[in-house]
Amino acid sequence: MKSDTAILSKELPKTDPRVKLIAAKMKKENYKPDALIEILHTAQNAYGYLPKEVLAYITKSLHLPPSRVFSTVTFYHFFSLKSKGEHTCIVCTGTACYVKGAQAILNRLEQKYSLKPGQVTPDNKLGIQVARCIGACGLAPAVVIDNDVQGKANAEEIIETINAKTGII
Amino acid sequence: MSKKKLGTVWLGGCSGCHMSLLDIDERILEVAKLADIVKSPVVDGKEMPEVDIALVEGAITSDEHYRELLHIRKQAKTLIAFGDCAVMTNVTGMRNYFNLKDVLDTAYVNAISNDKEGKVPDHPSLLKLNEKVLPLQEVVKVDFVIPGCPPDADTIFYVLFEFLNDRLPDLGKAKKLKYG
Amino acid sequence: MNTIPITINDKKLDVDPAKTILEVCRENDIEILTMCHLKGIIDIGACRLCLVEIEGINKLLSACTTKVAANMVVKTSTERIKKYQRITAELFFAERNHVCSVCVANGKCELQQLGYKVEMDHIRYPHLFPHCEVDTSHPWYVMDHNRCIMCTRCVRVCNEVEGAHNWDVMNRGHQVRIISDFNTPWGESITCTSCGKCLHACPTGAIWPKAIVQGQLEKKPEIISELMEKRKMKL
Amino acid sequence: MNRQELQALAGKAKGKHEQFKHKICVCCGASCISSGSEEVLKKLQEEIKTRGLENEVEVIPSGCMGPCNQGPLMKYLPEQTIYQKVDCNNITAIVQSQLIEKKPIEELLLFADSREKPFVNSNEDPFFKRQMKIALKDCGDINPENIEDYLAAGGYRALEKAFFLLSPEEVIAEVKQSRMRGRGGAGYPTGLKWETVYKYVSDQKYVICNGDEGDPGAFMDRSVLEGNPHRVLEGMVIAGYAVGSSKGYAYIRGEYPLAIKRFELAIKQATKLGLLGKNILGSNFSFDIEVRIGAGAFVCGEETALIASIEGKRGTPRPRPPFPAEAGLWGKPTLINNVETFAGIAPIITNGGEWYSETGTPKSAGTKVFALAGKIKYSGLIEVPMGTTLREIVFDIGGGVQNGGDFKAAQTGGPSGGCIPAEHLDVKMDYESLISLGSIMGSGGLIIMDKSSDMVDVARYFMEFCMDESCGKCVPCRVGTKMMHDLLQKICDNKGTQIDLDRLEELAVYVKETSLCGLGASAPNPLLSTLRHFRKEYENRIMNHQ
Repeated sequence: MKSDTAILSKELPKTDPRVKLIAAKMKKENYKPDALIEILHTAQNAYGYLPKEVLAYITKSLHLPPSRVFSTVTFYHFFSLKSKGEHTCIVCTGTACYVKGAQAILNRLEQKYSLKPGQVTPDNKLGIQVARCIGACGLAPAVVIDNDVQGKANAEEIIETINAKTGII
Repeated sequence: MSKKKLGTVWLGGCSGCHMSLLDIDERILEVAKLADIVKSPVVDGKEMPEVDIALVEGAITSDEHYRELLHIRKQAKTLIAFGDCAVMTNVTGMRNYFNLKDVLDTAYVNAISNDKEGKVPDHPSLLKLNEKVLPLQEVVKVDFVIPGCPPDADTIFYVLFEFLNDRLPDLGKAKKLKYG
Repeated sequence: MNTIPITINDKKLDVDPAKTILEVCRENDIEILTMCHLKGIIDIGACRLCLVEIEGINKLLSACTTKVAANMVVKTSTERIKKYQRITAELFFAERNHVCSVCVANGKCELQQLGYKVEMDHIRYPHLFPHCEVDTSHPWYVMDHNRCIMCTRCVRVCNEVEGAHNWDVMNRGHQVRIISDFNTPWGESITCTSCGKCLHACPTGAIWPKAIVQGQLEKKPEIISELMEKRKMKL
Repeated sequence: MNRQELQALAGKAKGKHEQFKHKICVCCGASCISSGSEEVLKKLQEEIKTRGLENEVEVIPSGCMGPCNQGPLMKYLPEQTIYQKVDCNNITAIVQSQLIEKKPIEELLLFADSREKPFVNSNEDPFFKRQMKIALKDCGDINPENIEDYLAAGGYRALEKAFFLLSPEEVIAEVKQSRMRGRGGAGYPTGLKWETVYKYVSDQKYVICNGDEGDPGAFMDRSVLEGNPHRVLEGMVIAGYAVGSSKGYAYIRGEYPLAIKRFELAIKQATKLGLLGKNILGSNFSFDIEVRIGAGAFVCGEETALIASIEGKRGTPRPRPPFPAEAGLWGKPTLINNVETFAGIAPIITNGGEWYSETGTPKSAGTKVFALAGKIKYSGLIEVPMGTTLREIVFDIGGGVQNGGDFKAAQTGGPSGGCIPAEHLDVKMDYESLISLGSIMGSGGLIIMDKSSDMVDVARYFMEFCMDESCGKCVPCRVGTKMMHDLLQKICDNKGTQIDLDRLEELAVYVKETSLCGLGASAPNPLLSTLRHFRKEYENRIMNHQ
C-alpha cells in the first residue's frame, strides 16, 4: 500500500499514440463497464504493463470506482502493474512440460540471470515469467521468448537465444 | 488412591497463566489433597521428575525450550498446553510475521539506545531463538489444551480437578472455552 | 400468502417460497452458523458455515443462497456438518493473525463466538502467519488486515448500502486483501464517505474506530439490517 | 445471402477444389508454426510456382493434423501421405519424388524414425487407424482462414437444415437423442441443458462458448478453434436458434492468440456472407457473436466465474442454484457449452442424433478428443470413440512410453482429475469408469508418466496450481488449498509425519465437500487419487523422517 494521490491526478498526454489507442477502444466499447477487461487488454498490449496513471484514466473514463478496477486488474494473471521487461522469457510449467523437465530449465535460467519468475533485470532488458500452460504440450518442454515458441527446449540453447536478443552475456 | 504428581512449566510466555493458576486461591488446598506439586516456577525443584500431569505454559521460541519440551514429554503421562501461547503461540508468535533477523535488529540495533554500537547479543550462555515460534503441538503430542490469555482460574481448577479424579474434562461442553 | 411445506431437522413447517433456507431457519429459531451473511445485503455463500444437507441432493448447499422448495427435507446439524464447521473455524483462525488477547474486539468478536460454538479448543493446522498491514491513515478508523477474515461484508455494505464502493478485494487465492481505491491508504480515499457502516458490518477486529480501548468496542451490525428494512418499506 | 445462394456458393467452392488433381496441406496449427511450418508453406508455394503446377496442385495452410511433436507436418491428398519434420531444404526433393515421380520418400514419412516401416497412407498408421474423427473432422484438411473451404466440405449445411427443416424443439430433440454430454468436464447431457434454457421465458437469452481451456496439458479446444473455427461458430448459431437466443459470446483464453485471430476472422467472414447477423439466410432469426478474451484465470472455466468475467468483473464463481440456464449472464437464461461440444453439433444435425449415439458406450455417446502428452512416444491430438481403453490409447495410438520406459500412470482431467495406475490400463475411457477410479474425464488432457515421476510431487504440483488459481472467495478453497499445499511440501521435503498425512486426508475430504465451486471441489482429486493408488510413496516419505 503506497500513497499515489499525485500520480492519480496526473493527466495523460493526449497525443501519446498509446493513449489514443485506449481512448479509441473505450469509445468503440461505448464506455460500457463490462468491457473493462477488453480495455485493459488494449492498455496492457500498448504499454506492456498497466501503469497506475493509465488505470486512473480508464477508471475516470468508465466512471467506475477505483477499487473495482484495481480488484479486476489484480485478479487476472495477464495484467501486470510492473514492466515485464523489454524481452520476456516465459517458461511453460504446464503438466506435460513439468513432467519433461521444465523446472530444471527454470532453475538454470534463474541461476544464470539471478532472476525469480516475475522479476526483471535491473536494466529492464529481460524478464522471466512462468505460464500455466501455453497449450504446446506436444512440444514439451516449451519456452516462449518474445512470442516465439521454442519447443523441446534445452536450457543452454534458450540461454543462447536470450543472450543474442538482449545482448546480455 | 495414591497421590498424583503435578508439574508446571514456564516456557515462552509471560507467566500470566501461572498467575491465573495462583488465582484458584484456597482451592489449591483441594488440589494439594490429590496431588503433590513437584516442579513449578513457584517451588524449588529444578529438573522435571516423572509426573502424572504437566501444565506447560508458553510457546517454543528457542532451542532450549525445544529440548525442555521433549524432556517434559518423556516425563509426563499427561501433557497439557496451558494458555493461548502454548496452544496457538498468541503474543509470543507475533514475531512470526517477520524475519528473526529483523526482529532482533529492531530490538538491539535500530532501537534508540545509549549503546552506540548496538549489536545483537551472542554470548554462548544465551539461548538461541528459533526462526519461528511454534505452539507445543507442532513439537510433541499434546494430550489436552486449555486456551485463554490467561485461562480463568475456574477453568484451570476445573481441568486439574477432573484430571486428578481420573476424568477427562471437556471445555466445550462445560462452556469454558475462551481465547484472549 | 402461498406457503409450501418443508421439513427442517424433522420439524414440519409451512413457509413462504420466496425465502431462503437461512431466513426460514432464523425465523423458526433453528440455529445456523454464519460469518459472511449480514441481513440486508446480498448473500454470497462464501464462508461455507451455513452448509446444510438436503435430501436428494448430493452436494451440501449454502442455506443463505438456496431458496426453499416444496417438500424439501433439510438437516442443519448432522455430525458431518458439525465437523466441517469446526474445520472452517480453524481455517479462519489459522489463515491470518488472530491474537485475541491484544485485539480490540476481544469479547465482542463474531469469530471468537464461532470458535466457542463449534467447541474449538485449539487449531489443528499450522498457522500461516502472513505479513499483514495495519492501515491507520484514516482520521477516525483503523483497518487491521491481521484480523480480516475476508467475509467481504464491508465491501458489500460500502457498495450496496452506502453506494461509495471504497472497498473491494485485490489479488486472489490466499493472497486476497481488502483494498481501498487503488490499494492506497484509506485516509486518502476519494470514494470513502467516512460513514462508518463497514465498521459495524465487520464481524471481527479488522475495522475499528480510533480512540477506543479494549473492551469498549461496540459493533452493531443490526443497524445495517434495520436500515435496509426501512428502505424496503419506503419502496 | 439466402438459402439458394448458400447452396450455389458451396457448389462453386467445391467445384473450385475439385479442379485440382492434388492437394498439399501444410499444418499451420500453433505447434507446427513454432516448428517453422510457415516458412515451409512459403517455400512449398514457391516450389509449386517454379514448376508451373499452380493449376494442378492446391497448397492449403491447414489446421492441426494430430501428431504435434513430429511437426512441421505436410500431407498429400488424395494419397493421405504425411511427411514429418519437413524443412525448407527437403521440400524440393519431396515434391519431385512424391508429386512427379509418384514415389514417396520413405525416410521422411511420418514416424519414419520410429516405425520399422512407415505407412504411405497415413490412415493405415495405428496412430490414425484407431481414431474416429467427428469433432476434428476436416481439421487438418481445410484452410481454417477460408470460409469457402468450410463450405466446400459441407459446412453450414447443418445450420441450413436446422433453420429450414427443423423447429427449435426438433433441433433439441436431435441433440437429446444423440446422448451427447458436455465435453467441458462435468459431462452434463447437452440436450437437457439446451431444453432447460429453451423453456425459460425471457426477452433475452445468451449462448456462451467456453474456450477458457485452462487445464495444464490440454490443447483440444485450441486445436479445434485454430483448425476449424467455422465448425464451432456453426454450432453456436444452431444453439442460438434452438434455445431462442440472439447473442453469443465466445470466451477464448488469452494464451491462444492464433485461435482468437482465426475465430474473429471466421465471425467476419460469416457475417459478410449473412451466416451471422440479422435475418440469417433470409430467415427471421438473427444472431451475433462477440469474442471475449480471457485474461489468465483458470477458475474462469467454471461457468458462473466465466459469466462474471464476461461482465467485466473478477472471475469469482457464485453458488448454484440458480443455474446459468435460469439466471446467467446479466441475470438472463444462458447456455454455456464447451468448444468441443459446439464442434460436435453440426454433424449431429446433419446425420441425426441416432447416428451419433451409435458410437461410444451406452452412457457416454460419441467420441472424445484427447490431448496426449507427457512421457509418450507419439504425443498429439487424437479423437477416439468413448469407451476406448486407456491401453489402446497409450500403446496402440501413442506407441507406448517414450524411450521404451515403463508406464506408471496416466493423469486425466488436469488439476481436477486424478492418476490412473498401470493396473487399470484396461479402463474404458468414459465418464463413469473414470469417476469410479477417482479421476474425471475433464476436458481431455491425458498426461502419461513413467517410472521417473514422483507421485507425491505430482500431487504437490497440482495442489500448487489450485492454490494459485483459487479465486479466494470461499474459505475451504482459499485456505484449504494453501494448507494442503504446505503439508504436501512438508512431506515432499521428507519432514512430514503420520499426523500430517491424517490432517491432509481430512482436509482433502473437507475441501471437496464444502467448496463453493468446481475448482475447490475437485482440487483435492489429484491428492486423493495418488493417495488411493500410490499410498506407499507417501508412506515412504514419512518413514524417512526421523
